[in-house]
Amino acid sequence: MTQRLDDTPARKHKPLLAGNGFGSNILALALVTLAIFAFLALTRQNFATWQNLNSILFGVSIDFLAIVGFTYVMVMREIDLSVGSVFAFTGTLTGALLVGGWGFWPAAGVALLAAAAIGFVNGFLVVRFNINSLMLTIGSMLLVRGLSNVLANDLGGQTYPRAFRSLARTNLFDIRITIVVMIVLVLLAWGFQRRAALYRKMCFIGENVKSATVHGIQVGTIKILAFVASAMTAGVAGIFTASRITHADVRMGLGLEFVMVTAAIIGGASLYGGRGDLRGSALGLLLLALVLNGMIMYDIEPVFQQFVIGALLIATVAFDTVLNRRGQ
Amino acid sequence: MSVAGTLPHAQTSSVAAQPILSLSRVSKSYGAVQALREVGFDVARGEVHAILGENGAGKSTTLKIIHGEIEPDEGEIRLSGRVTSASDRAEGDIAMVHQELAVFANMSVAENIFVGRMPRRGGRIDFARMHRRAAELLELFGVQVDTREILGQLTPGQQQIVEILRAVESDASLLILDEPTSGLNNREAETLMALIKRLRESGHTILYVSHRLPEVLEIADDITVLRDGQFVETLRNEGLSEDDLIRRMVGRDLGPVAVSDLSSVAAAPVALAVKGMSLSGAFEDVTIDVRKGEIVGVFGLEGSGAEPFSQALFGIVPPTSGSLSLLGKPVRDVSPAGLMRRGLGYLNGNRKEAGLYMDRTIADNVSAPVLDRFSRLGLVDAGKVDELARTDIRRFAIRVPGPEGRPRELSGGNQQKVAISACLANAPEVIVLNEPTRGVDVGAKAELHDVVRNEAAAGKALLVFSSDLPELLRLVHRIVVMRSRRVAGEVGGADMTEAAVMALAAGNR
Amino acid sequence: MSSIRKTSFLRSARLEQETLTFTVVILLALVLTSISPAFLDPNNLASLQTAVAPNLIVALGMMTLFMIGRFDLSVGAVMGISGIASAMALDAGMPVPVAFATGIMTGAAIGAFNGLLVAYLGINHLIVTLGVLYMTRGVIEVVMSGQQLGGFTSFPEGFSMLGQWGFGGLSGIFLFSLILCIGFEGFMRLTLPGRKLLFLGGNPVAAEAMGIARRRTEFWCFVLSGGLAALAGVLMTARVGMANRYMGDGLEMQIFIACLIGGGSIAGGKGSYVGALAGVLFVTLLTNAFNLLLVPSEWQAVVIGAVLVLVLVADGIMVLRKRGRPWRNILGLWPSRLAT
Amino acid sequence: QDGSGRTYVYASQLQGHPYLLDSLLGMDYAQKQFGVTVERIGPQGWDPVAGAEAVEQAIARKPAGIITTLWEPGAVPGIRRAMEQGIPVVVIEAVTPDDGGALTFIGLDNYAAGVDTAKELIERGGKSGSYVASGNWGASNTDAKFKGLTEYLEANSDWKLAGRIDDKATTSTAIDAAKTMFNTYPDINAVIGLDSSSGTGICLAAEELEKDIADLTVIVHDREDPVLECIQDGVIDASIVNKTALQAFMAVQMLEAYNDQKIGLANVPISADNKAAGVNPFPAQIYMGTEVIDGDNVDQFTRANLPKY
Ligand SMILES: Nc1ncnc2c1ncn2[C@@H]1O[C@H](COP(=O)(O)OP(=O)(O)OP(=O)(O)O)[C@@H](O)[C@H]1O
Ligand SMILES: Nc1ncnc2c1ncn2[C@@H]1O[C@H](COP(=O)(O)OP(=O)(O)OP(=O)(O)O)[C@@H](O)[C@H]1O
Ligand SMILES: [Mg+2]
Ligand SMILES: [Mg+2]
Repeated sequence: MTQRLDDTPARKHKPLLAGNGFGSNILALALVTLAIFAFLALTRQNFATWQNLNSILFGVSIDFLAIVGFTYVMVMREIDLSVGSVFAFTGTLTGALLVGGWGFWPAAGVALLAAAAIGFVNGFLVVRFNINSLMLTIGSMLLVRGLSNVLANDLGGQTYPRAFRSLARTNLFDIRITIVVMIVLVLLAWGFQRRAALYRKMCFIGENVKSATVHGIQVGTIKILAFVASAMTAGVAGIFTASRITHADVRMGLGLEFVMVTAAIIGGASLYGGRGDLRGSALGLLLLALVLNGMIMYDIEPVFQQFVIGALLIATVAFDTVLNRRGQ
Repeated sequence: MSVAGTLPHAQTSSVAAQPILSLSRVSKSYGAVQALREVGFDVARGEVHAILGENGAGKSTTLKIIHGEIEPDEGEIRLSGRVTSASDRAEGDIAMVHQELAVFANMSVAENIFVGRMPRRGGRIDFARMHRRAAELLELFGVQVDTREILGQLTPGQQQIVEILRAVESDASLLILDEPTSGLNNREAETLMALIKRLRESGHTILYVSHRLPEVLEIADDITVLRDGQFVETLRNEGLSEDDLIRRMVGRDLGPVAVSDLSSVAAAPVALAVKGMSLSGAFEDVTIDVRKGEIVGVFGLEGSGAEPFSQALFGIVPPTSGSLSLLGKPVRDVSPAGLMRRGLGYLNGNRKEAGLYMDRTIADNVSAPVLDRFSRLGLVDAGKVDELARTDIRRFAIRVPGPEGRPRELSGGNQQKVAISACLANAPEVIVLNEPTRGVDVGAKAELHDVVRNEAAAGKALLVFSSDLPELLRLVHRIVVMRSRRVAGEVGGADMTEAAVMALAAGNR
Repeated sequence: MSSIRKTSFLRSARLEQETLTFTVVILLALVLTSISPAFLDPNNLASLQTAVAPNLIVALGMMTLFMIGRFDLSVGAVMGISGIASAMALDAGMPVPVAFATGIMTGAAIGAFNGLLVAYLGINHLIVTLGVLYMTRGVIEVVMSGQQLGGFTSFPEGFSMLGQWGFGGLSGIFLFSLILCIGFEGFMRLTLPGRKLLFLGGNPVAAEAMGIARRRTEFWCFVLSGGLAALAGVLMTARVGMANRYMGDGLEMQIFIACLIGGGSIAGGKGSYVGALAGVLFVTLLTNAFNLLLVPSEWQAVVIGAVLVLVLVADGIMVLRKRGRPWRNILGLWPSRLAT
Repeated sequence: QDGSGRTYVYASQLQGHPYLLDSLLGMDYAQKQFGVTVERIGPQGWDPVAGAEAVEQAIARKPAGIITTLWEPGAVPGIRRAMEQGIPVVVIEAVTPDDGGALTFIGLDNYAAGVDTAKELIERGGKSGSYVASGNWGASNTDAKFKGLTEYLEANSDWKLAGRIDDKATTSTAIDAAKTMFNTYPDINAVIGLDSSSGTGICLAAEELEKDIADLTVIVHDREDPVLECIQDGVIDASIVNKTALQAFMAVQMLEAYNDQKIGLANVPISADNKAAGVNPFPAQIYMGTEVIDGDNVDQFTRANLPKY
């Protein structure tokens, strides 16, 4: 027996991108995305231009910022539906403070602290009173959206200072900084999900929170941190978006939470926890962006977009569920 | 109690002589484990028939087969002489109370008793009648609760009674009770005895499983003994003693086996000191010391507070008052993480509920508690994890292809071994074990016992919570017995007998 | 027998939170009556009725799903498309009853699709109903993109009456929705199939063991939810006299919140139809208060959100207490610290 | 300031929408001029149900008149009810085919606005070329403007529609859509923005792409602050705007004229007794027509330079 044990390979048939059973296998998703990319590239001569790809990536990179924390909240079998509102609130607050004559860093700092506070309250209430996070964050979603509208109203359509706009347009090695950040974060996530003890703990919590507890994993702390992270990353994205749209828009971030869920799920996260992969979420966002871009390139009736996204979502999950019965 | 006649009457058949139930050469195996091997015995109509056996002997399996929940691999089961299929029996005139609670905490007591069979008038439920009937049934046990109360509000014991009443109300002529008294306090247990007797009088047949030998001797007409999944014999309950039964159940005489005598540990320093610990509503003023190298058992029937105490001890629900010190140092932060850092190890009683990640590899499972120790700068050293998994698989002889195996694919016993490996991964100095061999077959059980003894020999302090009294008697130096939320007393050395412990646990029988 | 502690009706009927919400609703009503003369004005009351009616009808379906531990995010979209479907049927010259049935069928069919995927394929209900929400909205846009502003208009008198009848100060659809609500409450409390919903939500495994058909029940609950949303959609179309793409826009969240405030829980095994009524009334009255007192409406979301959070926290604490958690363990600053 | 002191209610959704800010400005001006009060109730954002409730509950306040909007028909029963009870209702900005019997509609003829857009395009961009239209497709005003635009261009020019993009009336969406548009149709000659967010989207998209679209003819609608800035920067050639402030002002003015016996709009001798004859003394529609904002006059339109009341 000992004999047999020692010559069993350390890890049998590990899927290429799967990491070590943590994260999730994004190979399939990567291939699908690649296929769509190839299809558009071959059929539309204006698609594979540096300009267009750059635009797509830039759009994705900002939403990506918001999905970072969100994904890891999902890994722990929780969900944060308040991201869209926090996104809008943080951005609008920053803008309002700037209009009020603040400097950028103080303004952004205060706004991000506010976001962190919201995240903390979400996490704390979920952990302490074990409230279902889906229900709770619907409440905070509403509450924060209200606050953000109050701000937007005060501003009444004023534009933010011109200096602020340059933020979103900042370049690093003549690429938009958010794109650079996204690439860096994806690489970090790769390592994080392969090696980090923290990520494994998150997966264990998502898989079976009681086991995690008896194994001495600090469930409460980690969950709260994740909610704070979720709010703050949404906040950062919100600040960039505010700098992009240059004035208070009441529709900012509306329905973002569901785009996030869709992307994260397509990216391999599960509402049943224990899975979730930032690389996958990024691919999920990219996939959605490619589809929309393609529909414009093909001049498809704009109103079809929603339908396609919905079908995509159900198809993905149905596929996943039927393949490896992760249902009830 | 003035309830004569409130009990349903089973239609007594013409051929009273013919056994109502007879099993012949019934076998059942779960993958590796032979749960039952060619078991056969008869159950006479209108009698109370007890089935005895150690944990894992195959009692529940037998009952589930009779109830028609699981198909036997071989053998035939006759009801009143007629050969039946599992589905026949499932449909048929048999009611069963399972070992594990299956209740609806969100519904009223009465509704829990009647579930699918609520009395109806026209389309609507006849609540008046339902509650009246439910009240009568509760009265049998003198359970002082309103039938309209939400079940979740009742004590586990009361909930168990409700489940028993569900079976009684179904008015089946064959009634199967699998360890119904495990959750009951003394008075309730006695009432159940009385009820069973009346059911027998009213022509019902009862199949009865319990680990409480006195009550078996009290009510059983016949007693069938199983051992390691095999039929030993069926005895007529006349002039039998508990020892007769135990000898047949265990197949060998039990002394405190292979236990190093107390004197060796008497001198050793106290590793775990619990003083006056209480959790309001769960247990009060518990004081226990465990010395290095000592194995202390904690025994208590359901509702005795033993289980909440073990959880509070590990901070799963932190205690409200009292003091706790590990290895001589007082501990203030009673949280699982905090206690583990100070060298406490904890095995949960129900591995499926907490202790395993069914879909993660063995390596992940055993490394979960020690991730921090295995990482530098927050990055896990995969090599160490793999190494740990391989050594554990060897050390505990876990039947599994390799570190990549997953608990879901393992047998219960091997799952249990994985859970224990995880518990010991952190090399704790003080170890709290809950039901260390639950649902484990005899072979694996012995292996696990050796593991425990070795830990003790290595100078660790162990506190073992188990509902399996024979196991405790074999395994530990002394037993602290809990009753009605308090420490009822302690037995050790020579006078550590099943009877003595039961006397404390169940209150003078 | 010695005396048994009676269980309060509210507890045994599990109406604690419902009562609380109703009390708040009544207080709110009293306050408004006393400080705003306009509150009791027939027009205001009429407005309240027509505001409550459709939401209540949809909430009945949502609450049914809550009871078995599910929910349906597609109700708003279903409401919209069903109204359009019946309008198109009328447009095609079909008689009113046929048009009416067409609308209901459309909704029920979408509900059946949800049910199929959730109950029989075991796909998570959030995903399914969210996806169906997107898809249905998409279909609506496609269907309507050809249409004039306001979509289909000028319906036969018979159809418009469906939504506009009433007598005295009472709106017909409001009365109808109330009767429906009471009917459902009776069904849930008095009949075996009704109770089975709560057994199922409370302990699915045990319920299945007791021979309650989980999948079938789930399926039909989704059909019901779709059908009721459709009913609300058709009635509203009849009332407004136009079918347009915006009907039911974002309704799902309002209903969801109303049901939570009214004592429902997505965990299942809990909730009641009078609770749905209480929740809908609360949200409607709150909107009304903002209009009557000229409070800037951007604060409305803040208030509703805060109320929802409070309700959830209170419920969470109650549950922990019932599990016998001591107070200091629930609210203490350092729950895991031993007091020395 | 010695006005009637009558109270009117502006009950509508989208109370917070920047596009309607000068509507509110016009109302403030009217309040001052006529010494009346205009109360505002209704939801901040897009919420048809709450909008409808606002109208119905406005009636309960027994105002001298109600001003509302009809982007969608939700409020129609409310309007009908108000008129039945003798509360005059004026619809501004947008109206549905069935207006519930409101006295009049004061606002923009979206079709005509589309035609004006086409004329502007031809005047500034010549008679031929290819263009892309951005809008909130599915929304009535976008659709009507688009109809006017295309039909006029069909009849009077060789402009070809290259494609359409959807900005969902959300700025960030508008930017991304416009960027895709620039990338998809690199060699178009003109861009038309029909929704109030389109202009911002198009202009900022160009900025983000660092694409010089000075040689492109960019005609947009409405006057969000960013749009005006972009006109100042010369990125956007012109914006076609509705006289939003005027429509709001006139709504109040008409209601005053109707209520005030000294002005007596109610009794203009159309018939012996308009009420008895069931004559509506108001004109059926009052169209604002459009104004063109371009580099020459943009400064007169910036919010900073507008008066406050
Ligand atoms: N579902 C199962 N899967 C695999 N093995 C099982 C299963 N149920 C029982 N076994 C095994 O069959 C054997 C008999 O189990 P059974 O539950 O009948 O014992 P028991 O006599 O009821 O024990 P206890 O006194 O603890 O209830 C045990 O070895 C157990 O591990
Ligand atoms: N779900 C499964 N998938 C694959 N193999 C399984 C599965 N369940 C059990 N097995 C195999 O069947 C064998 C018996 O497992 P089972 O759990 O039925 O026995 P058991 O009675 O629980 O064992 P034990 O007595 O150790 O508790 C195991 O060794 C395992 O390899
Ligand atoms: Mg058993
Ligand atoms: Mg087993």
